Parts: sequence; C-alpha cells; structure tokens
Amino acid sequence: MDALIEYSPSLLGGAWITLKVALLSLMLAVASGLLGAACKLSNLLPLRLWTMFYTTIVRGVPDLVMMLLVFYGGQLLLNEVVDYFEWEFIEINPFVAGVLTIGFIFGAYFTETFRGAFLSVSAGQLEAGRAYGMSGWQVFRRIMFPQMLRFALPGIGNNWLVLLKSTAIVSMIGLSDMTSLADQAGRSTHQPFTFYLAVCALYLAMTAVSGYVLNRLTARYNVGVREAHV
Amino acid sequence: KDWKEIRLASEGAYPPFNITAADGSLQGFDVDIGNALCAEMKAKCTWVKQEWDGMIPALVARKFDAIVASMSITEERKAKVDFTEKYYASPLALIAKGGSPLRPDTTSLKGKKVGVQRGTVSDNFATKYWEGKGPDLVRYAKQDEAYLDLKSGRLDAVFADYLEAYGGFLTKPEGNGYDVAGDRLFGKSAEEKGVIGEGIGIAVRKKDKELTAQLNKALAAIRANGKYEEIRKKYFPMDIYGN
Amino acid sequence: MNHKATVEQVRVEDLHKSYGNHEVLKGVSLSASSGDVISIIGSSGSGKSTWLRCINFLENPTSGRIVVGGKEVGLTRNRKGDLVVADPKQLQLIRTRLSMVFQHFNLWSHMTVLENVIEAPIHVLGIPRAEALERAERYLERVGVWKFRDAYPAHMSGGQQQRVAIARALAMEPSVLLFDEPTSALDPELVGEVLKVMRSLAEEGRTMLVVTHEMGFAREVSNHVIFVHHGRVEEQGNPKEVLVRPQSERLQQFLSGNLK
Amino acid sequence: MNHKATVEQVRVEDLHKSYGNHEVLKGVSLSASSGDVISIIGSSGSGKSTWLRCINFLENPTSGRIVVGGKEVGLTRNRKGDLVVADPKQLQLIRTRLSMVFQHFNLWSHMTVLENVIEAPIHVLGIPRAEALERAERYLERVGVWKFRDAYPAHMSGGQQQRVAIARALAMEPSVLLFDEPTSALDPELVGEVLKVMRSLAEEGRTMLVVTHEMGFAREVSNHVIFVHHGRVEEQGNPKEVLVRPQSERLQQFLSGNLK
Amino acid sequence: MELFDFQVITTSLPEFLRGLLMTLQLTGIALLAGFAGAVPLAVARVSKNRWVSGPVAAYTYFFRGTPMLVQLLLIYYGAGQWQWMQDAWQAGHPFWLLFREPFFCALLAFGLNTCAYTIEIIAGAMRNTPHGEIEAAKAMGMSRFKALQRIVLPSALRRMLPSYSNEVILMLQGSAIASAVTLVDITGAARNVYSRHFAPFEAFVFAGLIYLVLTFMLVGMFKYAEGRWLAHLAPRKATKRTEAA
Ligand SMILES: Nc1ncnc2c1ncn2[C@@H]1O[C@H](COP(=O)(O)OP(=O)(O)OP(=O)(O)O)[C@@H](O)[C@H]1O
Ligand SMILES: Nc1ncnc2c1ncn2[C@@H]1O[C@H](COP(=O)(O)OP(=O)(O)OP(=O)(O)O)[C@@H](O)[C@H]1O
Ligand SMILES: [Mg+2]
Ligand SMILES: [Mg+2]
Repeated sequence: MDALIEYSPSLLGGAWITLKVALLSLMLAVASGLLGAACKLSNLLPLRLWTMFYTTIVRGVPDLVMMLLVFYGGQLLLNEVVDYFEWEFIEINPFVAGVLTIGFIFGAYFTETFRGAFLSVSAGQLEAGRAYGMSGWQVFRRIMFPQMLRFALPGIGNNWLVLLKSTAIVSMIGLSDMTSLADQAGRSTHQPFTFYLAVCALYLAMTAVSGYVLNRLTARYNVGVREAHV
Repeated sequence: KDWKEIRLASEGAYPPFNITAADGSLQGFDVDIGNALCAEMKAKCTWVKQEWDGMIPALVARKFDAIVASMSITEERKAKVDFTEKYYASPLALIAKGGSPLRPDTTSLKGKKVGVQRGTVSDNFATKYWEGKGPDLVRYAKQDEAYLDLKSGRLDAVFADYLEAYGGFLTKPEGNGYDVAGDRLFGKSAEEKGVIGEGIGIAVRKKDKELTAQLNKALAAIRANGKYEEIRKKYFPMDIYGN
Repeated sequence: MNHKATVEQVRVEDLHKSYGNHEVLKGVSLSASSGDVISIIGSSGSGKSTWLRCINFLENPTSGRIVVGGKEVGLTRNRKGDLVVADPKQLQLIRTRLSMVFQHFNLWSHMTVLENVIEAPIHVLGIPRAEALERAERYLERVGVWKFRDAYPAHMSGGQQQRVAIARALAMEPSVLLFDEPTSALDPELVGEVLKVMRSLAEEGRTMLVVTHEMGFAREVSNHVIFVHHGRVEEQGNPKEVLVRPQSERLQQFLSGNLK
Repeated sequence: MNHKATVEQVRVEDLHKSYGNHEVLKGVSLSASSGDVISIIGSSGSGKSTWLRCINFLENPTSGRIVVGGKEVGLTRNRKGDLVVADPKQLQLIRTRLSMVFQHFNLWSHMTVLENVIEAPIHVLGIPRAEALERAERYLERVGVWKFRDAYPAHMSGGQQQRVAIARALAMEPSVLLFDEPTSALDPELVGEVLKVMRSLAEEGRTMLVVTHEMGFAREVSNHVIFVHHGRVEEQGNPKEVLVRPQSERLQQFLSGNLK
Repeated sequence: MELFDFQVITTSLPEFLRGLLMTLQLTGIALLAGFAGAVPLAVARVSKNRWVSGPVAAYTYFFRGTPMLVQLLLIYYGAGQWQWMQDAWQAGHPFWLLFREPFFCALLAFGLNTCAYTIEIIAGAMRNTPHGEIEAAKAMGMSRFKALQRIVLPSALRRMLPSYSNEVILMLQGSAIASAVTLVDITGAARNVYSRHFAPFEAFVFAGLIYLVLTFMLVGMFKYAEGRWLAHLAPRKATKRTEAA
C-alpha cells in the first residue's frame, strides 16, 4: 500500500499520457475512418482498391507488430530518405509514432463502422431528399450524416474501448503510459499484483466515464427512433 | 556536429546500473557515469528510456546518440556499432538459492529452468553453449522479471552479469537467501571470451567516430581525476573496472 | 373533372426504359394539364413505378422526351447510355415542380414532422424560415396532422405519416403531385384517411399523377385512367367508361381479379 | 356452414383484461364448436388481438374463464395480479390444441420451410420424425407451397410465407385455428392466395377464430361474426344478417367506413 | 545498409515454426474453452433475474474494460507475488501448480477474455431474436427451455457469426502478448530473432506476414461458414426488386 502511494503521482501521470494518446488517436482514427468509408463507397476503383488494401492489411497484422514496424522500420526508411536528400535528421517521436500508429490502425476499424452505418441509412430517405431537389452535398449533410451517426454510435463506442486499451502497447516504444509505469513499479517493489490491480481500476474508471458519455450521445442521436420492446 | 547536446539511452530495469525511480526518472551507476562524462565534455545530456531488446536498432535508427546501459562489448555487436573503451567489466554468474548444488554447466543444469535476459551476453552465451544440451532457457524482456520468477519458484536459476546480480539482487532484501552458484565465468577459451566480451562500454553509431573519441577522452579523464572512483563507491565496495 | 384552365403541366412522349436487356417501358406517353387527376393502374411489375420515377429522373430513361411546364427538359447521355438531365440546375427545378409522395412515406426519421415539412422549402427553394413555417402550418392543418408537428415520424401511425408526407410535398407548392401507391403500405383502416385527403386535393383542382391499386379511387376521383401492361399503355380514357366497360381482354382480366 | 357434430371446442366466459388502469377487454364471451368459423371484427384498438391472445395465454387475462375441449383451464394469479395457467403442462397442451397463425407470419427464419413445419410436431408433440415429415408434406401440398419446402422464409413472398405459417399450424392437428389478421400484412395482390386457402379450410369443416378486416371474408366464409367495440361485444350473429342489416349505430358507422 | 536480409529469416525458420505452433495452440484452446463457457453464461446474461445476470455482467465488464496484457501480467506475475502461492508450488499442490506455468496463465487470461466478449456477442444476438419468432414458439406449445434450445440459441448462434469472426481474429492477434510472459509464440520468436540479429525489419515483417496469412485463412473459413449457416439471411437469389423500406 505504501508503495502504491509512493508511486501514485507517476501512475497518474501515466494515466494522463494514456488518455492523451487515446484521445488524439481517436480523432485521427475517426477522420481516417470517414475518409476510408467515403473511398470504399466511391465509384472510383483505385480508391476502393486502396482502402480495401488498407483495411485488410491493418486488420490482419497485430497492432504490436505494426507499432514496432512503424517506429523502427519507419525510422530507418525515413533516415534513408533524409540522407538521400541530405536534410537534417528527423526523429519519429514515440508519442507521435504512438498516436499515428494507433490512429492509423483504428482508422481501418472505423472505416468499416462508418461504411456499415452509411449503408444502413435507408435508400428511401436519400431518395426523398433527391426527389425534393436537394443537391448531393445537401443530401449528405442534412440527411445522410445525422442518420448515419445513429447507426455508427454503437460501433464507435466499441472501437473506442478497444482503442483505449490498445494504447498499452505504446510502452513497447518507450512511452511511459500507465501500464508500463505500473509494470516497472511492480518489478521494482516486487509487488506486481498490487500495481496491476491499480491499473485495472484506472482503466475501469475510464471505461465507466466513456460509457456514460456514449449513453448520452446515443440518447441524443436516437431521437425519433422507436425502441423495440421485447 | 559539435556534440554539445548528446542523447543517451538506458533501460532503467537493470539495477543497480540503471533503474527507474518512483518519479519515472533514470538513475544508477550507468546514469551517473554518463552524466559525469557529459560534464567532462561540457555537453548537455538528455536521457532516453529504451527497452533492451530494441536498443541497438534504435541507436542505428538515430533515436539517440549513445547507449550507456551496461552493454558488453562483443564481436557481434561490434559488427553493427562502435564501442568506447570499457568502463567496467563483469564476469557472468549463475544465481540460485543459497547452497544450491547447481553449477553453470550443461550437466548440472540438465532439465533445470534457467532465466536470462533476451539479447544480453548471458543470453548469447547460454544460447551458444547450452541451448538444447540440458538446461531449459527462459528468455525475459527485462532482468527484473527473471528475478521475480526466480523468487516465485518458476525458475531454478538465473544466468546474468555478476555485478548486476550482486548490486541489483543479491545485496537487496529481495535477494535474501540467494547466492552465486558455482564459479563466475570469465571465459575459458578465446572464443568464449569473445562471446562474453571485453568488458562494458558505451555504444555509438559507426559513423560518429568523433563522439567515440570524445567519450574515450572524457572516460580517461574521470578515471584520472577520481570522479569515477567516487561514483563506483556509491554502488560497490570492490573494484569493478578490472584490468 | 373541374378543369379551371388547361395549361399543360407535364408531358411525357414515347418513354423507354430498360434494365440491362429487360425493357420495362416500351414507349409510353401521357399529358397532364392543371387540374388533371390521372390514375395509372396495372398489375405488379408492369412498370408503373418505373414510369413515375422516370418523370422526375429518380430513374434515368433510355429514350423519350419530357416536357415540364411547357419547357422541354434538356437531356444528354451518361456513360451507361441512359438519358440524364444536362443541367443540374434544371434537374433541381424539375424536382421542385413535381413533388413526389412515396409509398413508404420516406419521412426523414431524425426530424420532427415540422422539420420535415420546412426542410426542403428552406434549403432547396431558399424561402425564409418564417414563411416556411407559415406554409408548413397551413398544409399540416390542411391534412389534419397539425397537432403532431413536434412528434417524430416513428411515433405516428402509417396514415398520419402518409399525410405528413403529403404536407411535405404540398409545402413545395409544386405544379404536379406524383403519388406512388400512396395507400398500399397502409392498414386497411388507415387507407380511408389518406384517400379522403387525396380526394379533397383533387376537388381543389390540383394536378396529380397517381399509381394506385385502389380501383375505387381510380373510378371516383380521377378524370383519366391509364392501364399499363408489360410496359405499354394497353387502354386509357375516362375511368367511368374504361373501368366499367373495359375493351381489352387484359383489362377485363385485371379488373376481375380486383373483385372488391 | 357444414357442422358435422357440435362438440364445443373452446369457450370463453366473461373475459376481462387490463393494462395498468386501461381496461381493454370488459367482459367478452364466445363459444366455438367443431366446424364453426367465427370472425371477430372491430375498429383498431378495440381489443380484438388482445382477446385472441388471451385465449391461448400469450397475454394473461385479468379475470374470466376459459374452457378448452370441455375441460376448464385451471388458473392462478401471478405476482402482477394477472391470471396464469396453474399447470405449465396444461398450458402447453392448450397451446397445441389452439394453433395460432400470426399477422406477421413469425416463421422461424433460420429454418427451411420444411423444418418450420416439422419442428413443433417432433419437439412438442413428440411424434416420430418420419410421421412428422409425412404430415408436413401433406399440409404443405394442401396450401400449395410444397415446392418451396427447402427454401428459407426470407426468400419467399408474403403470401407464400403466410401459407407456410398456416401449414405449420395445421401440422399440429389442432382442434381450433386462431388467426390474427392473417392478410393485413400482405400486399393487396397476395391477399387473394391466403383467403383462398382459408376458405377451403372452412369448407373442410375446421374450427377457426379469425380476427379480420376483410368484410368480404367475414360475410362469405364465416358462420358467425362478432363485432367488438371498446372491449365489449357490441353485436353478433349470422354474418349475412349482421353485416347486411346492422342493428347498432356503431356497427353501421364501422361498416360505412369500409366502403368497398 | 541493406533493407531486407533474407538470411535472417531462413536461419530462424524453425524458431518461427515453433512459434506458429504455440500461437495456434494458445488461441485454439482459448477460443474453444471461451466459447464453451460463453453459451451458458450468455443465457444467464439475458436472464431477467438480476441475481443471475448481474454477476455475469460484472465479469464481462471487468474483462472487457481492462487490457488483456494487464490481465495476463496480473495472473502471471501477480500469482507469483503471494507467499502462500509460492508455498503451494513448493508443496506440489496440483491445482496451484498450474499457475506456475506461463502456458496455463496465458490460456487462462485469453480464455477468460474471449469468453467475456463472446458472452456479449451471443447475448446481443439472443436479444435481437425477432420477438414474433419467440412468440410463435410459445404459441406452438414449447416450454421456455425448449424455445431456448430449439429456436433462440440456434438462431442466435448463426446470426452471431459475423461479429464472432471479428472476435476470433482479434484473439489471434491479441495472443501476440503471450511473449510478455516468456512464451515463444510468433511474436516471441520475432523478438528473439530481432535481438539476436538486430534486425527489426526482417523479424517483424516476417511475423506480420504469418499473422496475415492466418487471418486470411480465418476470414475464408468464416465466409464459408456464413454461406452455409446464414443462407437464410442472404439476399434473395431471384431478381425481383423490392422497394427499399
Ligand atoms: N433497378 C432495377 N433493376 C432491374 N430491374 C428492375 C429495377 N427496377 C424495376 N425493375 C423491373 O422492372 C419491372 C417493372 O417494375 P415496376 O416497379 O415499375 O413495377 P410496378 O408496375 O410498379 O409494380 P408494383 O405494382 O409491384 O409496384 C419489374 O419487372 C421489375 O422487376
Ligand atoms: N402490451 C400492452 N400494453 C399496454 N396497452 C396495450 C398493450 N397491448 C395492447 N394495448 C392496448 O390495448 C388496446 C387494444 O389493443 P389490440 O391490439 O387488442 O387492438 P386490436 O383490436 O387488435 O386493434 P388492431 O386492429 O389495430 O390490431 C389498444 O388500445 C392498445 O393500445
Ligand atoms: Mg410499384
Ligand atoms: Mg390487432
């Protein structure tokens, strides 16, 4: 217990890093997800092929492996390029690498979520928009998007929880998130159980808060939907 | 480059040479030596924490400029990076329960579980001479984890740098009741010596010859002006530089 | 049949439409002037919906001419070989003049009734919000669902939803209303409500094209009925005559199936 | 109306049902003997479905008596104060004797047509598989969907699905068939198919209770019609008389709404 | 410097093969056990009785709310922390001795984890069973248990296939963390190779490829399974166009 108190400032600092990485990657992932979904649904074959490649590869390779590839392999490639053009050395900072990799990985999952959601908006809703003379962009912004969000929210919620937990892998590239700090504290004090349990509690606190936020969002976007009563 | 700013890397899980303090900062013998060298060179040091098994790739990838992490100077590593002169030297040793009959050889360790840290000299040595011949090697990402499993009874012995074991485990409360089993290994043949290495040095990228030279100069200086001895006494009662 | 003036609102000439090898419409024509109520009847799959949807270009015809409000719609061929409206501005204009009421209502589910009705007038016609609200109020009252203005479509009965859909179409103040089986998604009980509203619109002298299965409606309300069979107009004329004394064998057969 | 013998199959006495404070059924009764075809009509919300669903205890009545096959159903009150069948075995027995055909068919979507029909005979009645198959064959043929036996329900039209649902009910060889608006989920085009089957069942002398909106069916096929209004039986009797010369003002009003 | 050194891969092929075997064993057994446990627990999860569904909900909340890596470390290093556990190991207690084995610890963590996810997937599918189909089962005289056994579960287990395929793939990839407790799975092999040859690119690209191939095989298997058991949800083969509802 004393050990836990001694380490708590650093653990909380780690929690803050975890949260920062998670939120920034979420933003990146949502953005790439929307873009990916748009490409996947587009009429242009190259765009569709590219996103198919993206989602398949990313979902086929463990994120841990992907992270190490980006951080080490990516840096080596970058160095070759930089040396070739005789530029200054550009470092892939672990924080940036972490956010980029996780955002990139989860972008693939969000792509599928958004694609499904876009497809769930019934054709009739869009047709009604067109039949009243709305332009393509108006149909997207006023009809498609608000309705899509409703279908996407459960998926967004799931992806976010998985993403939050995935941030633990950034410890592999030297970022001191809360898992790695607890791990190291556990080894130093020879009380790993205590510290892992503390990390679990921190994660559960975060998921509880996000669960609450998600419920609020769901309530907001489910307006006008009749719940099925069983 | 004039080397007024140097990024040094260490692991922070290899007591007493490098450890991570409760506040997350790096400490230990390696860190003190690194800081002393920087002071001598009038350079600004920043420390980077890096997992052991990615240490050399990260150096090559220029994530930092030098490794001060108790890295043994071996032929294999010299193929990838340059080393300074050694700043200490340590034999290998088998750590087990006090009074254990185990010895660091294949017959005594037959069927025993022996922990090593992945990518260390002890790993290289055990892999080369023991693997498949008796002992059951279990590889850890961090040295500490091996001690945790030794204590909990999952391992019969840990094979590691003697000085690290001495300062990081045997003299600590956790290490109570454990001791070196058998002789310390300095390497019998030339080949074995090659594996174990010529002592512990600071690794630098091959093309940064200038930095290696400066570090060597600073190392000689702190050896001469007593700074080195001052740091050594903080951690070890005996000489660790060797001859 | 109370024509006030016979201004031609929409004319379709020799319209063809194929899906792949399957020719669904094999050259159909019609003309509707102000005050006309035209019923299009025919068995399932005969091409009624396709015809209606070609008129406001929800489907692109394969060939033919369409004249809306006296102006011919400029057409060009797209890559698939279908005709599309050359000028997107004209397409939007056509669509605001020919308002469609769908079989499945297609009310926007994330908007309240009122929002549904003011949406297109504000964002397509660009009229001020206050005026759109005033219009919405008028038409919702007209079809008897004003008190549901703040409800969401999913919380209303089918008949109420269909009436909102009609109000939404009316709020565009179109020259022609297109109905695609406006009552067939409804319970028999709800059909009555909607038919009553449509009858009153007809009495007001609105121009309407109605694809329907309700022979009662075709007979009582419309002034012209078109019987479509296998993509061709098989018989047409005054419903009182055509439906009572059908000439073609097929229409006789079709009517005997609908033995209500 | 071809009664073979007048054995009473089901009797309902003074049935009441409330949801919270809202009393939906205010004491209704009926009696059906073998060969009876009873139509229950009434406007939306009058309690027709509730009545039917109380008979086989898909809803638990608030009070009343139910007699099935001459045996009174033993009832006890549950915690909510509703009546439930005291003996679960008897409940299952009742449900096998009163087979229900739902408005939305409710076929089991993961089973083929054949599997749907043999499921309950094998797993509820416990008859051998071979015999169940033979029965299924017979009834599927009977309603004219035998050739779809290996299809999944989702791949069939509404009329076909409803006929499978009827075969599924028949395969239980129940003493009474309960129909809750068997045609109102169907397109007007598909209604005919199902009505034809029901008419032939009636001619065979099956006992049926049918909640319906099809006045034609009530008039032509059933031998007794019950008009429900606000949870009470407002008028009943021979359909030829009741529907042609309604006595109560409400039934007159109701029938005038259905102006087909 | 060379970007890709194939020699590194060829010399360590046996190690990768052993790693592959380890990965397959770990995920295979964990998935089987997790699934077997999930079916009855999912039934409990949808129960209206809070005393039945509550504990299951708490279990899934914990395991879905915390990273599997932490769960694994908690079980492996956490177990070793307790003196009584160490004593039990010394005494050769057959049950507690299991916790000494990293393989068992990983199986336990993976199994509990995938079980939690699978419970929620099955429970979700059960809740989505069309209400009318359950009512039809009741009306045909089925008891609660019969309806569950014959209608609700078979239907739910088919409809869960697409989401379950995701879970299986995630589990395969999640098993990469087994290397954190000294097991040499595909990732563990890659890390050994990497630290021995200082060749991150070669080791991880090759490991990534193995995972990719495994994933493709799984995706193919699930495609086949869906074609077989989800035929009833596939769109109609006939071309009759139905109006979008
Ligand atoms: N998008 C499409 N692709 C291919 N064939 C189509 C398409 N839309 C309609 N069809 C075919 O065109 C024919 C006419 O369809 P349409 O919907 O116009 O019939 P309808 O007269 O409206 O019938 P219903 O009374 O059933 O609505 C049908 O045979 C249909 O299968
Ligand atoms: N589960 C329920 N909870 C509360 N009220 C209910 C419930 N089921 C039905 N009701 C109410 O009971 C009344 C009768 O419903 P019922 O479904 O029996 O009508 P119905 O005569 O079958 O109408 P319809 O022709 O529309 O099917 C309605 O007012 C309805 O709102
Ligand atoms: Mg149509
Ligand atoms: Mg009803």
